[in-house]
Amino acid sequence: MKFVPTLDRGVDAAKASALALGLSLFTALPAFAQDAAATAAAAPKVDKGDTTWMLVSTILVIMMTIPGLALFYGGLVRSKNVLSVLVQVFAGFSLISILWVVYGYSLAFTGAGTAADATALTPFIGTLDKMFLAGVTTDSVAETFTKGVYIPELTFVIFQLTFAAITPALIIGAIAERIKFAAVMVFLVVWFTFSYLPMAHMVWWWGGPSAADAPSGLLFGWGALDFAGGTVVHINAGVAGLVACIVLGKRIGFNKDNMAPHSLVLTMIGACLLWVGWFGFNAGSNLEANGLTAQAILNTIVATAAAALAWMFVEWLTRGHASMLGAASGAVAGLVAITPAAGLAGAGGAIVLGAVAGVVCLWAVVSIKPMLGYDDSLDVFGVHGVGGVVGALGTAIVAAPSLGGFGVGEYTIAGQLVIQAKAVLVCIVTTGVVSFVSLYVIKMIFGLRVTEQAEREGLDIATHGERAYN
Amino acid sequence: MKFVPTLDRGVDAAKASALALGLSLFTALPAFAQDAAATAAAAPKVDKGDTTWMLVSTILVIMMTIPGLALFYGGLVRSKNVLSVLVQVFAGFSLISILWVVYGYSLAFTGAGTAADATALTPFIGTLDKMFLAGVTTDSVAETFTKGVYIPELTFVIFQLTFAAITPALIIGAIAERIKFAAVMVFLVVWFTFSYLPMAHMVWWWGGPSAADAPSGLLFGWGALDFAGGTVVHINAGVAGLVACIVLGKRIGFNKDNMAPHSLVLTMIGACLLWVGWFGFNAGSNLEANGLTAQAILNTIVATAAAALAWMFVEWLTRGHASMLGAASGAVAGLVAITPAAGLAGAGGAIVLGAVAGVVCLWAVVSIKPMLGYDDSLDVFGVHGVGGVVGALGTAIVAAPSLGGFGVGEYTIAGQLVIQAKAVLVCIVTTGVVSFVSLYVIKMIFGLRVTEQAEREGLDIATHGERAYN
Amino acid sequence: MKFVPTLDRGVDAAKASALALGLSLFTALPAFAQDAAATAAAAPKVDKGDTTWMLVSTILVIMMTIPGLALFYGGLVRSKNVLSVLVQVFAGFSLISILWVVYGYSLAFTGAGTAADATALTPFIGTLDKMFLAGVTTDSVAETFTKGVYIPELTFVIFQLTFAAITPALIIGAIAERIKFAAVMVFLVVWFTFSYLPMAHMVWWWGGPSAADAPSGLLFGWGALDFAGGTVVHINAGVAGLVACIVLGKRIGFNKDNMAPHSLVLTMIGACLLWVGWFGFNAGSNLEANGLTAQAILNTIVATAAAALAWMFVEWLTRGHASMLGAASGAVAGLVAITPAAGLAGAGGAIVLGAVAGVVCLWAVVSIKPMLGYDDSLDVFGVHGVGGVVGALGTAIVAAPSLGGFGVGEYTIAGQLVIQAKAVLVCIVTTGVVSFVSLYVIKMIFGLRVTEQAEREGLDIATHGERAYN
Amino acid sequence: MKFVMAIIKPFKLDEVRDALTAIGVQGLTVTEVKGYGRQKGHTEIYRGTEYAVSFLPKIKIEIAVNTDQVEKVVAAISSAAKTGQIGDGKIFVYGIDQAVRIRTGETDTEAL
Amino acid sequence: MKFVMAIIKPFKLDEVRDALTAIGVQGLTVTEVKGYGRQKGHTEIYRGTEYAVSFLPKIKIEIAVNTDQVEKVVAAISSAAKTGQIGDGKIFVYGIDQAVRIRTGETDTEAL
Amino acid sequence: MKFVMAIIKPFKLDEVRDALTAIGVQGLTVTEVKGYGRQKGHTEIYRGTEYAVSFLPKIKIEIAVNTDQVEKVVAAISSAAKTGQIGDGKIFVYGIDQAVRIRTGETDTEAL
Ligand SMILES: Nc1ncnc2c1ncn2[C@@H]1O[C@H](COP(=O)(O)OP(=O)(O)O)[C@@H](O)[C@H]1O
Ligand SMILES: Nc1ncnc2c1ncn2[C@@H]1O[C@H](COP(=O)(O)OP(=O)(O)O)[C@@H](O)[C@H]1O
Ligand SMILES: Nc1ncnc2c1ncn2[C@@H]1O[C@H](COP(=O)(O)OP(=O)(O)O)[C@@H](O)[C@H]1O
Repeated sequence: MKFVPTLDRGVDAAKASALALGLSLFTALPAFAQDAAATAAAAPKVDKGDTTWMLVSTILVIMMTIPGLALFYGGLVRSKNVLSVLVQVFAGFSLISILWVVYGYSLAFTGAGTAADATALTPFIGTLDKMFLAGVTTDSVAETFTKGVYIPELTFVIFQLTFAAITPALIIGAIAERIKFAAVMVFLVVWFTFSYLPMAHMVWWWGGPSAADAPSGLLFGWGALDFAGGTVVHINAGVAGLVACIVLGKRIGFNKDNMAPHSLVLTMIGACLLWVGWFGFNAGSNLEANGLTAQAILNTIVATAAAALAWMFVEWLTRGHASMLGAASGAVAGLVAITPAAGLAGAGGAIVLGAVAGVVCLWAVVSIKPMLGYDDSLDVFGVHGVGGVVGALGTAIVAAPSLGGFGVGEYTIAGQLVIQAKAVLVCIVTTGVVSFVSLYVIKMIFGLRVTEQAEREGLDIATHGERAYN
Repeated sequence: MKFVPTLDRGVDAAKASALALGLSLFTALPAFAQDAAATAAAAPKVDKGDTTWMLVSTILVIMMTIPGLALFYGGLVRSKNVLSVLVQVFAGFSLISILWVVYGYSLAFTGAGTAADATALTPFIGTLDKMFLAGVTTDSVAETFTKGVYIPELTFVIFQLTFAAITPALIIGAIAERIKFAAVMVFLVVWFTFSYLPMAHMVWWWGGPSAADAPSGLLFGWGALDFAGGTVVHINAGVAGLVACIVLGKRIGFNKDNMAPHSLVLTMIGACLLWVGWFGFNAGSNLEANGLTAQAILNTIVATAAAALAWMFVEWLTRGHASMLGAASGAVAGLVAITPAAGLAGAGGAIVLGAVAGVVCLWAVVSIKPMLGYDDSLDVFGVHGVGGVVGALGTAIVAAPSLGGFGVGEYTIAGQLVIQAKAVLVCIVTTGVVSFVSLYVIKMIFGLRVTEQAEREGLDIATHGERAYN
Repeated sequence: MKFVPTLDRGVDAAKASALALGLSLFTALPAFAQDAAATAAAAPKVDKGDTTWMLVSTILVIMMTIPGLALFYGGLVRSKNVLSVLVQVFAGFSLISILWVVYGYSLAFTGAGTAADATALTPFIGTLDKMFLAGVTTDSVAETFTKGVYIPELTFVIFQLTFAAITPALIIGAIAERIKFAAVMVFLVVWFTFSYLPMAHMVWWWGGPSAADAPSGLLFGWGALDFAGGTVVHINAGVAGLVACIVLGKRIGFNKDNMAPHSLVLTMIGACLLWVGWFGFNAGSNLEANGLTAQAILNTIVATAAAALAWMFVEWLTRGHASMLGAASGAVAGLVAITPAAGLAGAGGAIVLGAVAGVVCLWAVVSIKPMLGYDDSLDVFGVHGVGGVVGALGTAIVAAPSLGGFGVGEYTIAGQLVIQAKAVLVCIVTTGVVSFVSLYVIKMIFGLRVTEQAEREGLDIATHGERAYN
Repeated sequence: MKFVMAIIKPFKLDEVRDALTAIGVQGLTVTEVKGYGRQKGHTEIYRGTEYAVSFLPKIKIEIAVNTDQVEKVVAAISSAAKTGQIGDGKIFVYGIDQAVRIRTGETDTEAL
Repeated sequence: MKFVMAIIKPFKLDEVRDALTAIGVQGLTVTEVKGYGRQKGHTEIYRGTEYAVSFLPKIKIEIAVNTDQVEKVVAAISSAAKTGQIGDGKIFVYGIDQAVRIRTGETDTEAL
Repeated sequence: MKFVMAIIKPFKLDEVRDALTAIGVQGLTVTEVKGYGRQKGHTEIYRGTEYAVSFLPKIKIEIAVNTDQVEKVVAAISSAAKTGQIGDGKIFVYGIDQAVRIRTGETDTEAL
């Protein structure tokens, strides 16, 4: 099972030709001609239905971030800080989008085309060959998971842009209500560069079905399964959130003042838009529109539904109330957990995986967090980190063909579990180290926290000079 | 004019083969081979453009429910009850989604393939053959209304899932601000099973254009026209709402306390998202992406616009104000009325139908309800029930080819009107009886209403332990 | 480079045949037969992927208007006026949608098929031939920018409907919090008829790639570039807003009372939905789903991101705060500016254009407006008018192939700049004159402003009889 | 002249106002307040965190009346606002030196 | 020392505050309240239901002042808050026994 | 009986309430208010427009107490609400003639 499209090799071919050109001018033309002939022979088939689906998926993931994620988080903070959260998500999304075009796409999704060209870095990170999308034209194509089925490379660029842009934004929830605006912006950029891009490369970069034996990212080579980003996105961001909230320290008044969410209605809107947008996230990751895409949507419905109901049910059992925030939190936990398994599980497996994630994340948030005493403002670690691990490991189980999953080859649950666990570990170490080091450096240079008075007054007035509600 | 895709007969064929296998092992293999050959010969054509459209439509209907419907309703209640409404819609959506996979799809969309196999129940309800989506794979296909045009069956499963999930949620508006959470959940499940599934089967189940003579649902067989669910969804839910609010009784303080909507802004967001999502609902019901799909969208724009303007205009004439809530209510009335006619009316017919629905629903809500004195908290009956009837009957008129409609065959308005009226009647009786009986049983076992103190304090705190705004 | 699809000539052919029929009955049948044969020979190729993309784009632009624009504006006014803004946008959208079907589409997108048939009016406005969509069936097709690639004409009708409906609604922001409801409705209708329709015709109407030498709209003929509506939509509405707010006069208490936005959270939701919906607006304008569509989306992401960041950055430099409202305003400025260039710029050009628009609009809103002292309540002119001009002129630069753009033919920046400037001028004069004259007439007949007491009390209660929040 | 200030349950406001207009009170001012007293609040839980909310929503009514009317007013409020359950609220009375109607400049009794 | 409490129309707040600072008042406290009086409210209609809203938004200003300043303060408020139309509001004056500035512990006149 | 009215910083409310219950106060009423005083407000900027916001959020606490408790109550509030920084607020004390508990009809001291 392979997860990333082969990208148009035309660029490399052209480069090779250019080199040849340098050596012997008279052989250059025929070389080009042959190249063209070969291309014509295997003219890549682009179906506009697939193209449209990728455009739609891209738009859905953007809506999931702004306003989705922004509102989900914004509703959970106190009214004096809501704008600060909205602006952090909005500006973070904007900043990373531009960096994606500048160097992000290139570092994540390029690499050696053949084993001979590979370097020691090839499994870990890409090259700068496609900086500023060099060589990516409106005609470039990228292969999907189906041999011979291509989509315009630019649809892949924008779809992946949205993943790159939402992931750092997820971390914001852990450090809300106290971090300096400049500090969070710098942190997002550094973390994106040194944790997100390598993880994306390691998990998703490969040569595509038509070049399946070419080099690929480290974890991809191990055979780690991550359909839509359980490790790359959720564990990655969740652990970064944990590290960040510990380095940053607790909010003033933590466990003393009433820090109840200022608007659960906003949180609810956010949760719904996350769910809606997540269909693009999970089903768009199939890169084409077919029966499996529908399966991914179905899984993303039922796993989420099961997680929301499970969270509510346990809440009701243990505390006598089934809450709206519980339903929303459960839903997000379910979405996180089904992400790596979206196109790999059957509906039954999805329901079970969702329900388990709902209960485990509830326990992480309600029992573990207070026990350990860190102040993860909006439970980024408890939901994305823990839910991500549940999903990554659970994928090994629900992908089993014997359980209705879509895992291929000589699939054994135990064998896959080991691979998944290793992948999780690599992710935790990468993001943990990068987050810790970069936050310490930023702390030394800029400082991380606003002043006590600013924190009391609220970041909206103190940092952004405005109030949410008048 | 036929309305439901033929579902992949491969399952039945396989079953037949399996039986053959039991009788004579040596004939089994050839049987399979023949089957495969037949399949290859008439390989069903799936266009990825259609697939993408169905995926998008599915997502739109989900957005229409959460957050759309949830916000529309949530804004209309008092602030102490907003979360209760949100959580009822959210949990209801989740619950029914899972039940759809478990038995809903099977009971609604299976049945005898030939007249010989049909039983007395065949016109009324499906079988349990596809429980847990047994036999539905990523390769299964379902025929659209165009002979030989197929979509992946899973896209049909998820699209119909969203219809099944929103319909019970509509009822919540009638009983808001006083019902017990457990009671409403149980009621939704029972009503879904005994009213929604039979209605969906009766109206929409058939063999598809390639098997148009095979058995079909009762009302479908009569020739009842319901493009996107006027009876199945709106009359069905609207009448259930009426029965439920009568059985439940009035809210404390009804007609005495100020029960003004706590946030018309939320209601407005909800109304807009209902409209936006409804395009998936109405135009997705065409099951493919062609000129008629665009017509359905156009109708869904202009009928709704006309209804909103008509409501505002009459309000202004009779009370001197054209209100935002009037605009939103009119829009929903128009959406309800155009639903059964979405792909059957021309733009002119749609405008007229919408305007009529706007005025009639205004009258139902403003004059009839106070006269009869029931407390339908958010006017589910006045808008969905009454609007649904206007639409169902109006469809007979606007579908007439002589009036620019798309009705086919030897179409007579009078003849069609009789069929439509009969269909409406069947729906009213089914949902009326099911609602009444099930609510009484639930009342006896669990009780239906929260305590007086909980109702005064608000369900958010009393039932869910949280407050919307802090 | 050509920008509007050739519309199905079948209607005209049929008309011609009908005329022939009148003259000599016996030639009529062969004429039809020939027609049919010709059609069969060059059977227009409709790809369902394109169709789906156009349906999706249509829906996105609707979501961009309601609730997007409505919320963006609604959050910026005081809480006593929020419903009035929402209802103006909602009712305006509804009204124009219906008028689009009645005469709008016909006036904008019909015209002489050959130079011989053209009249003096042909470059300025269409005919009434397609009133009530006469002759537009579910089978009619319209050519995209690619020769031989068609979409159902009805998808073009509904896509363009959404442009027609959002543009007048944009003006509402300039005159919010004081205009009479009836006056604004009448103004929108008049302005739509006499400014929007001619501009749309002049800029976008042509014969399509298969009839590129046939007559076209005035500015289209000049070679003006406007990919998705920089002149037709933004300059058009922005200048109308400026004129309207000057004719109307300032709000009571302007520059004295605190008129801070009542909910920047609503504004933020609105800004995000504008962004999301704008993908349909800009990338839908490509009329098909291919690599260039993805490019348009990419440009719409990065230009907007750059503008938001630029606005925030300059705010921070000059006033010490980077605000949420600044981010949102910058984003809208970027969206406006990239609109005419969406499918013409490379990503680099888009980033630069966006950043420039962010800074220039900031300056227009923060420095120019107070200097000139007009009361453009929500900065329609400063953002849409000024941003539109930046975009229209900037398009000449970023479309240059030498700068990575997609301009074609013998492209010179200077030459194109002159054409763009002329187009801007035509637009400013048209909308300026139409707005000024129509507002004066309306003022004399109905009056424009609510009473002082109504303005103080708020339009929600005074005009619409309801309050947003209870 | 006296000021009568009453803290009552929110859903009793309309009844109290009706009772007061019935005995001729022509004006009053109302404020949304939160009360802390013998009536117990509730607990709210947001994910892992519990907040004991001890302040309950109440309505404060302030009425300036002539001294000879105080008794009637207090009686009217008492009976209209009473449910007999804990948390019904309190009435406080204190003196005012002066009252002015801004619109007319009338003072004291004429100002009420 | 006296307490001056004024109920005024919301849009007059800034003018009143300016008038008060002009005569040397250095502090005051403001509350959003709803008033019931001779000024008629309005009717709101939500679908079929009408609500007669008799309470109108008002602003309550409270100012502790030295007794000798009362007259000036009342006059300042009266003239700044007056529109001459019904609903302009009232001013009430009553005595305080004691005032404390929390920050410093200063009392009475020094505390204001 | 006396009324003690305190204007404090919002985030001090819980501490003040705890200090008061510690000395036996069983009931109080709280209002969200805005204060104007020596403590400077802030400036808000919305696009081109700046608003100087001179009113700051404060909490008003009202407590009816027996006269002999006033001193204790004032002291408790003073020390719990103090941060030493400008804007800590004020305490005012004035007399009440009468108090009634609506639920029981008890008056004066028993009503508190
Ligand atoms: N000493 C007091 N001073 C001011 N307000 C008080 C006092 N005691 C009670 N209140 C107010 O009266 C309300 C009702 O008091 P509570 O003790 O709960 O019930 P009851 O009045 O029935 O004894 C409280 O919520 C509070 O607002
Ligand atoms: N007796 C009263 N006690 C307390 N507040 C009052 C009283 N009478 C009026 N008010 C307040 O003064 C406001 C203005 O009173 P109203 O009778 O409407 O107009 P006017 O002051 O011009 O006669 C009311 O809305 C109310 O808040
Ligand atoms: N004369 C006054 N009358 C009523 N309230 C006052 C008065 N002076 C101050 N206040 C209230 O006390 C609060 C704090 O006052 P301020 O002058 O800012 O600080 P401090 O109390 O430390 O001197 C103000 O915000 C206001 O609510």
